[in-house]
Amino acid sequence: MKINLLSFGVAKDIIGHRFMDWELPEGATVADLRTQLIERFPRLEALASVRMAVNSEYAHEEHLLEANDEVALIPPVSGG
Amino acid sequence: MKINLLSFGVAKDIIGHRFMDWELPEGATVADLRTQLIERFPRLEALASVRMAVNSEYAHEEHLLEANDEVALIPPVSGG
Amino acid sequence: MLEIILTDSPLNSQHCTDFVANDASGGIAIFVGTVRNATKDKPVLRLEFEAYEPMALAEMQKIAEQALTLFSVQKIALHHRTGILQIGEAAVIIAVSAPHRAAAFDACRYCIDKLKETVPIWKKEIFEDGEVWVAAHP
Amino acid sequence: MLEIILTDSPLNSQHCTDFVANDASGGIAIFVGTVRNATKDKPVLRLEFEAYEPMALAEMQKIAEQALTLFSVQKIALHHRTGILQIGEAAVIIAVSAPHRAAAFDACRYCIDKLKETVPIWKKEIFEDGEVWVAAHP
Repeated sequence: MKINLLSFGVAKDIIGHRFMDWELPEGATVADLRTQLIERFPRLEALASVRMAVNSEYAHEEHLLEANDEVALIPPVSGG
Repeated sequence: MKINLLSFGVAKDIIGHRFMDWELPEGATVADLRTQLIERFPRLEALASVRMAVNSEYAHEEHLLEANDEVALIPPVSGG
Repeated sequence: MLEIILTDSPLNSQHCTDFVANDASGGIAIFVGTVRNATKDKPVLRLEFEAYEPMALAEMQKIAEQALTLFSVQKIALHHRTGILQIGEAAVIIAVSAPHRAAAFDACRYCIDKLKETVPIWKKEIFEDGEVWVAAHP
Repeated sequence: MLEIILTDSPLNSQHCTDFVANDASGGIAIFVGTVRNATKDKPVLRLEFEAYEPMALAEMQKIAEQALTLFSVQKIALHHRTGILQIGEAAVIIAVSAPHRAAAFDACRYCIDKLKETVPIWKKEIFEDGEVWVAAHP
Protein backbone atom coordinates (compact mmCIF):
# COMPACT_ATOMS: atom_id res chain seq x y z
CA MET A 1 0.00 0.00 0.00
CA LYS A 2 1.06 3.59 -0.52
CA ILE A 3 1.18 6.29 2.15
CA ASN A 4 1.88 10.00 1.73
CA LEU A 5 5.01 11.03 3.58
CA LEU A 6 5.47 14.64 4.69
CA SER A 7 8.73 15.97 6.04
CA PHE A 8 9.50 19.17 7.93
CA GLY A 9 12.46 21.05 9.30
CA VAL A 10 15.66 19.09 9.50
CA ALA A 11 13.83 15.90 8.45
CA LYS A 12 12.95 17.52 5.14
CA ASP A 13 16.59 18.53 4.66
CA ILE A 14 17.67 14.91 5.25
CA ILE A 15 15.00 13.32 3.07
CA GLY A 16 15.20 15.98 0.42
CA HIS A 17 11.48 16.35 -0.32
CA ARG A 18 8.52 17.86 1.46
CA PHE A 19 6.07 15.31 -0.10
CA MET A 20 6.89 11.72 -1.02
CA ASP A 21 4.99 8.52 -1.71
CA TRP A 22 6.14 5.55 0.32
CA GLU A 23 5.36 1.84 -0.24
CA LEU A 24 4.55 -0.28 2.80
CA PRO A 25 3.22 -3.83 3.21
CA GLU A 26 -0.40 -4.13 4.41
CA GLY A 27 -0.52 -4.15 8.22
CA ALA A 28 2.58 -2.02 8.64
CA THR A 29 2.82 0.07 11.80
CA VAL A 30 4.45 3.40 12.52
CA ALA A 31 7.38 1.43 13.98
CA ASP A 32 7.78 -0.46 10.70
CA LEU A 33 7.81 2.76 8.73
CA ARG A 34 10.37 4.22 11.12
CA THR A 35 12.67 1.22 10.62
CA GLN A 36 12.44 1.54 6.83
CA LEU A 37 13.06 5.27 6.90
CA ILE A 38 16.13 4.96 9.09
CA GLU A 39 17.49 2.24 6.80
CA ARG A 40 17.19 4.54 3.81
CA PHE A 41 18.06 7.79 5.63
CA PRO A 42 20.47 6.88 8.45
CA ARG A 43 20.94 10.55 9.41
CA LEU A 44 17.41 10.56 10.82
CA GLU A 45 18.72 8.50 13.71
CA ALA A 46 21.06 11.26 14.84
CA LEU A 47 18.16 13.60 15.54
CA ALA A 48 17.07 14.33 19.11
CA SER A 49 13.71 12.76 18.27
CA VAL A 50 11.39 12.15 15.35
CA ARG A 51 7.74 11.82 16.26
CA MET A 52 5.24 10.64 13.67
CA ALA A 53 1.82 12.13 13.05
CA VAL A 54 -0.80 10.18 11.14
CA ASN A 55 -3.44 12.34 9.51
CA SER A 56 -2.41 15.30 11.68
CA GLU A 57 -2.47 13.43 15.03
CA TYR A 58 0.57 12.23 16.96
CA ALA A 59 0.63 8.43 16.69
CA HIS A 60 2.08 5.64 18.82
CA GLU A 61 4.64 3.21 17.42
CA GLU A 62 2.02 0.43 17.34
CA HIS A 63 -0.43 2.51 15.29
CA LEU A 64 -1.55 0.54 12.20
CA LEU A 65 -1.10 2.46 8.99
CA GLU A 66 -3.66 2.41 6.18
CA ALA A 67 -3.41 3.12 2.49
CA ASN A 68 -3.32 6.85 1.68
CA ASP A 69 -2.59 7.88 5.26
CA GLU A 70 -0.76 11.18 5.52
CA VAL A 71 2.23 10.49 7.73
CA ALA A 72 4.33 13.44 8.88
CA LEU A 73 7.86 13.25 10.25
CA ILE A 74 8.02 15.60 13.22
CA PRO A 75 11.60 16.38 14.29
CA PRO A 76 11.99 18.30 17.58
CA VAL A 77 9.57 21.23 17.38
CA SER A 78 10.86 24.74 18.10
CA GLY A 79 7.95 27.14 17.69
CA GLY A 80 7.22 30.06 19.99
CA MET B 1 5.39 69.96 67.77
CA LYS B 2 3.28 69.97 64.65
CA ILE B 3 3.17 67.25 62.01
CA ASN B 4 1.34 67.24 58.67
CA LEU B 5 -1.26 64.50 58.54
CA LEU B 6 -2.38 63.12 55.16
CA SER B 7 -5.35 60.81 54.79
CA PHE B 8 -6.41 58.62 51.88
CA GLY B 9 -9.23 56.35 50.87
CA VAL B 10 -11.53 55.34 53.68
CA ALA B 11 -9.27 57.04 56.24
CA LYS B 12 -9.89 60.36 54.55
CA ASP B 13 -13.65 59.72 54.66
CA ILE B 14 -13.43 59.03 58.42
CA ILE B 15 -11.17 61.98 59.23
CA GLY B 16 -12.89 64.31 56.83
CA HIS B 17 -9.83 66.08 55.44
CA ARG B 18 -7.01 65.17 53.07
CA PHE B 19 -4.52 67.50 54.86
CA MET B 20 -4.52 68.31 58.57
CA ASP B 21 -2.08 69.69 61.13
CA TRP B 22 -1.70 67.58 64.24
CA GLU B 23 -0.08 68.53 67.57
CA LEU B 24 2.14 65.97 69.30
CA PRO B 25 4.51 66.16 72.28
CA GLU B 26 8.23 66.08 71.46
CA GLY B 27 9.50 62.49 71.31
CA ALA B 28 6.16 61.05 70.16
CA THR B 29 6.28 57.86 68.11
CA VAL B 30 4.07 56.52 65.35
CA ALA B 31 2.36 54.38 68.03
CA ASP B 32 1.58 57.50 70.10
CA LEU B 33 0.05 59.22 67.08
CA ARG B 34 -2.00 56.10 66.33
CA THR B 35 -3.40 56.08 69.90
CA GLN B 36 -4.39 59.75 69.66
CA LEU B 37 -6.01 59.30 66.25
CA ILE B 38 -8.08 56.32 67.37
CA GLU B 39 -9.21 58.25 70.44
CA ARG B 40 -10.47 61.08 68.29
CA PHE B 41 -11.68 58.91 65.32
CA PRO B 42 -12.76 55.56 66.79
CA ARG B 43 -13.97 54.31 63.38
CA LEU B 44 -10.33 54.02 62.30
CA GLU B 45 -10.09 50.97 64.56
CA ALA B 46 -12.69 49.07 62.53
CA LEU B 47 -10.49 49.12 59.43
CA ALA B 48 -8.66 45.99 58.27
CA SER B 49 -5.39 47.86 58.86
CA VAL B 50 -3.95 51.36 58.87
CA ARG B 51 -0.27 51.57 58.10
CA MET B 52 1.60 54.84 58.60
CA ALA B 53 4.12 56.33 56.23
CA VAL B 54 6.50 59.03 57.41
CA ASN B 55 7.83 61.24 54.63
CA SER B 56 6.68 58.71 52.00
CA GLU B 57 8.24 55.63 53.66
CA TYR B 58 6.38 52.97 55.60
CA ALA B 59 7.32 53.40 59.29
CA HIS B 60 7.42 51.08 62.29
CA GLU B 61 5.37 51.81 65.40
CA GLU B 62 8.53 52.80 67.33
CA HIS B 63 9.57 55.36 64.71
CA LEU B 64 10.25 58.73 66.39
CA LEU B 65 8.34 61.58 64.79
CA GLU B 66 9.86 64.99 64.20
CA ALA B 67 8.36 68.42 63.71
CA ASN B 68 6.97 68.96 60.17
CA ASP B 69 7.08 65.27 59.28
CA GLU B 70 4.53 64.32 56.66
CA VAL B 71 2.64 61.38 58.12
CA ALA B 72 0.22 59.52 55.85
CA LEU B 73 -2.54 57.19 57.01
CA ILE B 74 -2.50 54.18 54.67
CA PRO B 75 -5.66 52.09 54.93
CA PRO B 76 -5.58 48.73 53.07
CA VAL B 77 -4.29 49.48 49.59
CA SER B 78 -6.25 48.24 46.59
CA GLY B 79 -4.42 49.35 43.45
CA GLY B 80 -3.93 47.20 40.38
CA MET C 1 15.60 50.00 32.04
CA LEU C 2 12.51 51.14 33.96
CA GLU C 3 9.52 53.24 33.01
CA ILE C 4 7.32 54.02 36.02
CA ILE C 5 4.20 56.07 35.31
CA LEU C 6 1.18 57.17 37.32
CA THR C 7 -1.34 59.00 35.15
CA ASP C 8 -4.98 59.98 34.86
CA SER C 9 -4.88 59.34 31.09
CA PRO C 10 -5.74 55.97 29.48
CA LEU C 11 -2.94 53.39 29.56
CA ASN C 12 -1.56 51.88 26.36
CA SER C 13 -0.30 48.29 26.34
CA GLN C 14 1.42 48.67 22.97
CA HIS C 15 3.47 51.52 24.40
CA CYS C 16 4.55 49.34 27.34
CA THR C 17 5.44 46.44 25.06
CA ASP C 18 7.44 48.71 22.77
CA PHE C 19 9.30 50.19 25.74
CA VAL C 20 10.52 46.83 27.02
CA ALA C 21 11.14 45.17 23.64
CA ASN C 22 14.78 44.95 22.64
CA ASP C 23 16.90 42.92 20.27
CA ALA C 24 18.33 40.70 23.02
CA SER C 25 14.97 39.74 24.51
CA GLY C 26 13.31 36.43 23.76
CA GLY C 27 10.10 36.95 25.68
CA ILE C 28 7.86 39.69 27.00
CA ALA C 29 5.29 39.03 29.72
CA ILE C 30 2.55 41.61 30.11
CA PHE C 31 -0.21 41.96 32.67
CA VAL C 32 -3.18 44.23 32.12
CA GLY C 33 -5.48 44.73 35.10
CA THR C 34 -8.91 45.81 33.88
CA VAL C 35 -12.03 47.13 35.59
CA ARG C 36 -14.53 44.34 36.12
CA ASN C 37 -18.28 44.93 35.77
CA ALA C 38 -19.16 43.19 39.04
CA THR C 39 -17.89 42.37 42.54
CA LYS C 40 -19.41 39.32 44.19
CA ASP C 41 -22.17 39.41 41.56
CA LYS C 42 -23.06 43.01 42.36
CA PRO C 43 -22.86 45.23 39.25
CA VAL C 44 -20.14 47.88 39.37
CA LEU C 45 -20.81 51.09 37.43
CA ARG C 46 -17.26 52.47 37.47
CA LEU C 47 -14.15 52.73 39.62
CA GLU C 48 -12.26 55.60 41.15
CA PHE C 49 -8.55 55.30 41.92
CA GLU C 50 -6.87 57.60 44.40
CA ALA C 51 -3.10 57.62 44.96
CA TYR C 52 -0.64 59.09 47.42
CA GLU C 53 1.29 60.07 44.37
CA PRO C 54 4.91 60.65 45.39
CA MET C 55 4.92 57.60 47.63
CA ALA C 56 3.08 55.45 45.07
CA LEU C 57 5.69 56.31 42.44
CA ALA C 58 8.50 55.60 44.91
CA GLU C 59 7.01 52.22 45.84
CA MET C 60 6.45 51.31 42.19
CA GLN C 61 10.08 52.21 41.50
CA LYS C 62 11.24 50.04 44.43
CA ILE C 63 9.21 47.06 43.21
CA ALA C 64 10.60 47.32 39.69
CA GLU C 65 14.16 47.65 41.02
CA GLN C 66 13.65 44.59 43.25
CA ALA C 67 12.34 42.65 40.26
CA LEU C 68 15.48 43.57 38.27
CA THR C 69 17.57 42.24 41.16
CA LEU C 70 15.59 39.06 41.74
CA PHE C 71 15.01 37.92 38.15
CA SER C 72 17.08 37.80 34.97
CA VAL C 73 15.04 40.42 33.20
CA GLN C 74 15.97 43.37 31.02
CA LYS C 75 13.37 46.15 31.05
CA ILE C 76 10.19 46.81 33.00
CA ALA C 77 7.31 49.19 32.33
CA LEU C 78 4.97 49.74 35.26
CA HIS C 79 2.04 52.07 34.54
CA HIS C 80 -0.89 52.77 36.87
CA ARG C 81 -3.97 54.83 36.19
CA THR C 82 -5.69 57.20 38.62
CA GLY C 83 -9.05 58.96 38.58
CA ILE C 84 -12.34 57.64 37.25
CA LEU C 85 -12.25 54.44 35.15
CA GLN C 86 -15.05 52.89 33.17
CA ILE C 87 -15.70 49.14 32.95
CA GLY C 88 -13.10 47.41 30.76
CA GLU C 89 -10.47 50.15 31.05
CA ALA C 90 -6.94 49.25 32.12
CA ALA C 91 -6.03 50.23 35.69
CA VAL C 92 -2.52 48.85 35.55
CA ILE C 93 -0.15 47.54 32.89
CA ILE C 94 3.11 45.77 33.65
CA ALA C 95 5.45 44.66 30.87
CA VAL C 96 8.71 42.80 31.41
CA SER C 97 11.26 41.66 28.84
CA ALA C 98 13.83 38.91 29.44
CA PRO C 99 16.11 36.66 27.44
CA HIS C 100 13.99 33.70 28.59
CA ARG C 101 10.28 33.53 29.23
CA ALA C 102 10.25 32.02 32.73
CA ALA C 103 12.00 35.06 34.18
CA ALA C 104 9.66 37.43 32.35
CA PHE C 105 6.58 35.67 33.76
CA ASP C 106 8.01 35.46 37.28
CA ALA C 107 9.01 39.11 37.36
CA CYS C 108 5.68 40.29 35.91
CA ARG C 109 3.78 38.34 38.53
CA TYR C 110 6.09 39.55 41.28
CA CYS C 111 5.44 43.17 40.28
CA ILE C 112 1.65 42.92 40.27
CA ASP C 113 1.58 40.90 43.51
CA LYS C 114 3.81 43.42 45.30
CA LEU C 115 1.98 46.39 43.80
CA LYS C 116 -1.24 45.15 45.31
CA GLU C 117 0.43 44.80 48.72
CA THR C 118 2.44 47.95 49.13
CA VAL C 119 1.67 50.71 46.62
CA PRO C 120 -0.52 53.39 48.23
CA ILE C 121 -3.34 53.44 45.71
CA TRP C 122 -6.97 52.99 46.66
CA LYS C 123 -9.89 51.80 44.58
CA LYS C 124 -13.47 52.85 45.22
CA GLU C 125 -16.21 50.80 43.59
CA ILE C 126 -19.24 52.81 42.55
CA PHE C 127 -22.51 50.83 42.61
CA GLU C 128 -26.04 51.78 41.66
CA ASP C 129 -26.81 52.34 45.35
CA GLY C 130 -23.58 53.59 46.85
CA GLU C 131 -19.82 53.31 46.87
CA VAL C 132 -17.24 51.30 48.81
CA TRP C 133 -13.47 51.52 49.31
CA VAL C 134 -12.24 48.09 48.32
CA ALA C 135 -10.69 45.88 51.05
CA ALA C 136 -10.98 48.63 53.67
CA HIS C 137 -12.87 46.56 56.22
CA PRO C 138 -12.08 43.03 57.38
CA MET D 1 -13.81 32.22 23.31
CA LEU D 2 -10.77 31.25 21.26
CA GLU D 3 -8.91 32.89 18.40
CA ILE D 4 -6.25 30.62 16.90
CA ILE D 5 -4.22 32.10 14.07
CA LEU D 6 -1.19 31.00 12.06
CA THR D 7 -0.06 33.69 9.65
CA ASP D 8 2.89 34.96 7.68
CA SER D 9 1.89 38.57 8.43
CA PRO D 10 3.19 40.52 11.45
CA LEU D 11 1.40 39.78 14.74
CA ASN D 12 -0.34 42.51 16.71
CA SER D 13 -0.44 42.36 20.51
CA GLN D 14 -3.11 45.06 20.78
CA HIS D 15 -5.41 42.97 18.60
CA CYS D 16 -4.90 39.94 20.88
CA THR D 17 -5.54 42.02 24.01
CA ASP D 18 -8.69 43.52 22.50
CA PHE D 19 -9.95 40.08 21.51
CA VAL D 20 -9.72 38.66 25.04
CA ALA D 21 -10.78 41.80 26.94
CA ASN D 22 -14.33 41.70 28.24
CA ASP D 23 -16.38 43.46 30.89
CA ALA D 24 -16.24 40.53 33.31
CA SER D 25 -12.47 40.14 33.21
CA GLY D 26 -10.22 41.49 35.91
CA GLY D 27 -6.89 40.57 34.42
CA ILE D 28 -5.24 39.81 31.09
CA ALA D 29 -1.90 38.00 30.87
CA ILE D 30 -0.03 38.29 27.61
CA PHE D 31 3.11 36.62 26.38
CA VAL D 32 5.01 37.89 23.36
CA GLY D 33 7.84 35.69 22.09
CA THR D 34 10.29 37.78 20.09
CA VAL D 35 13.24 36.97 17.88
CA ARG D 36 16.49 37.32 19.77
CA ASN D 37 19.64 38.72 18.13
CA ALA D 38 21.88 35.93 19.42
CA THR D 39 21.99 32.27 20.46
CA LYS D 40 24.76 31.30 22.87
CA ASP D 41 26.48 34.60 22.05
CA LYS D 42 26.47 33.89 18.33
CA PRO D 43 24.74 36.68 16.35
CA VAL D 44 21.51 35.64 14.63
CA LEU D 45 20.64 37.51 11.44
CA ARG D 46 17.01 36.39 11.16
CA LEU D 47 14.72 33.42 11.75
CA GLU D 48 12.62 31.27 9.50
CA PHE D 49 9.55 29.48 10.84
CA GLU D 50 8.07 26.50 9.03
CA ALA D 51 4.79 24.91 10.11
CA TYR D 52 2.84 21.76 9.35
CA GLU D 53 -0.10 24.08 9.07
CA PRO D 54 -3.28 22.02 9.52
CA MET D 55 -1.77 20.05 12.39
CA ALA D 56 -0.19 23.12 13.98
CA LEU D 57 -3.58 24.84 14.01
CA ALA D 58 -5.22 21.72 15.43
CA GLU D 59 -2.61 21.42 18.20
CA MET D 60 -2.91 25.13 19.03
CA GLN D 61 -6.67 24.69 19.26
CA LYS D 62 -6.25 21.68 21.59
CA ILE D 63 -3.89 23.56 23.86
CA ALA D 64 -6.27 26.51 24.15
CA GLU D 65 -9.21 24.20 24.83
CA GLN D 66 -7.22 22.38 27.50
CA ALA D 67 -6.33 25.71 29.10
CA LEU D 68 -10.02 26.66 29.20
CA THR D 69 -10.72 23.37 30.98
CA LEU D 70 -7.83 23.53 33.42
CA PHE D 71 -7.99 27.19 34.47
CA SER D 72 -10.77 29.64 35.30
CA VAL D 73 -10.20 31.79 32.27
CA GLN D 74 -12.51 33.46 29.79
CA LYS D 75 -10.94 34.02 26.40
CA ILE D 76 -7.68 33.04 24.75
CA ALA D 77 -5.94 34.40 21.67
CA LEU D 78 -3.10 32.24 20.33
CA HIS D 79 -1.30 33.66 17.28
CA HIS D 80 1.83 32.25 15.68
CA ARG D 81 3.86 33.66 12.84
CA THR D 82 5.43 31.71 9.97
CA GLY D 83 7.98 32.63 7.33
CA ILE D 84 10.98 34.92 7.67
CA LEU D 85 11.21 37.06 10.82
CA GLN D 86 13.65 39.84 11.57
CA ILE D 87 15.27 40.44 14.98
CA GLY D 88 12.75 41.87 17.45
CA GLU D 89 9.65 40.70 15.60
CA ALA D 90 6.98 38.70 17.45
CA ALA D 91 6.93 34.97 16.63
CA VAL D 92 4.07 34.17 18.99
CA ILE D 93 1.51 36.10 21.03
CA ILE D 94 -0.73 34.52 23.66
CA ALA D 95 -3.34 36.57 25.51
CA VAL D 96 -5.62 35.20 28.22
CA SER D 97 -8.37 36.96 30.14
CA ALA D 98 -9.74 35.82 33.49
CA PRO D 99 -11.78 37.18 36.38
CA HIS D 100 -8.64 36.84 38.55
CA ARG D 101 -5.02 37.30 37.61
CA ALA D 102 -3.53 34.05 38.91
CA ALA D 103 -5.59 31.99 36.47
CA ALA D 104 -4.67 34.32 33.59
CA PHE D 105 -0.94 33.94 34.32
CA ASP D 106 -1.16 30.16 34.81
CA ALA D 107 -3.11 29.61 31.60
CA CYS D 108 -0.84 31.89 29.55
CA ARG D 109 2.23 30.05 30.77
CA TYR D 110 0.57 26.69 30.18
CA CYS D 111 -0.18 27.65 26.58
CA ILE D 112 3.35 28.76 25.72
CA ASP D 113 4.95 25.78 27.51
CA LYS D 114 2.69 23.30 25.68
CA LEU D 115 3.06 25.11 22.37
CA LYS D 116 6.82 24.66 22.56
CA GLU D 117 6.37 20.93 23.26
CA THR D 118 3.73 19.82 20.81
CA VAL D 119 2.93 22.29 18.05
CA PRO D 120 4.61 21.25 14.79
CA ILE D 121 6.44 24.46 14.00
CA TRP D 122 10.15 24.61 13.34
CA LYS D 123 12.56 27.50 13.70
CA LYS D 124 15.71 27.87 11.63
CA GLU D 125 18.33 30.33 12.84
CA ILE D 126 20.21 32.08 10.07
CA PHE D 127 23.76 33.08 11.01
CA GLU D 128 26.43 34.95 9.10
CA ASP D 129 28.07 31.63 8.21
CA GLY D 130 25.18 29.18 7.90
CA GLU D 131 21.83 28.10 9.28
CA VAL D 132 20.62 25.62 11.88
CA TRP D 133 17.27 24.03 12.72
CA VAL D 134 16.85 24.79 16.44
CA ALA D 135 16.87 21.85 18.89
CA ALA D 136 17.10 19.29 16.07
CA HIS D 137 20.15 17.48 17.42
CA PRO D 138 20.79 16.31 20.97
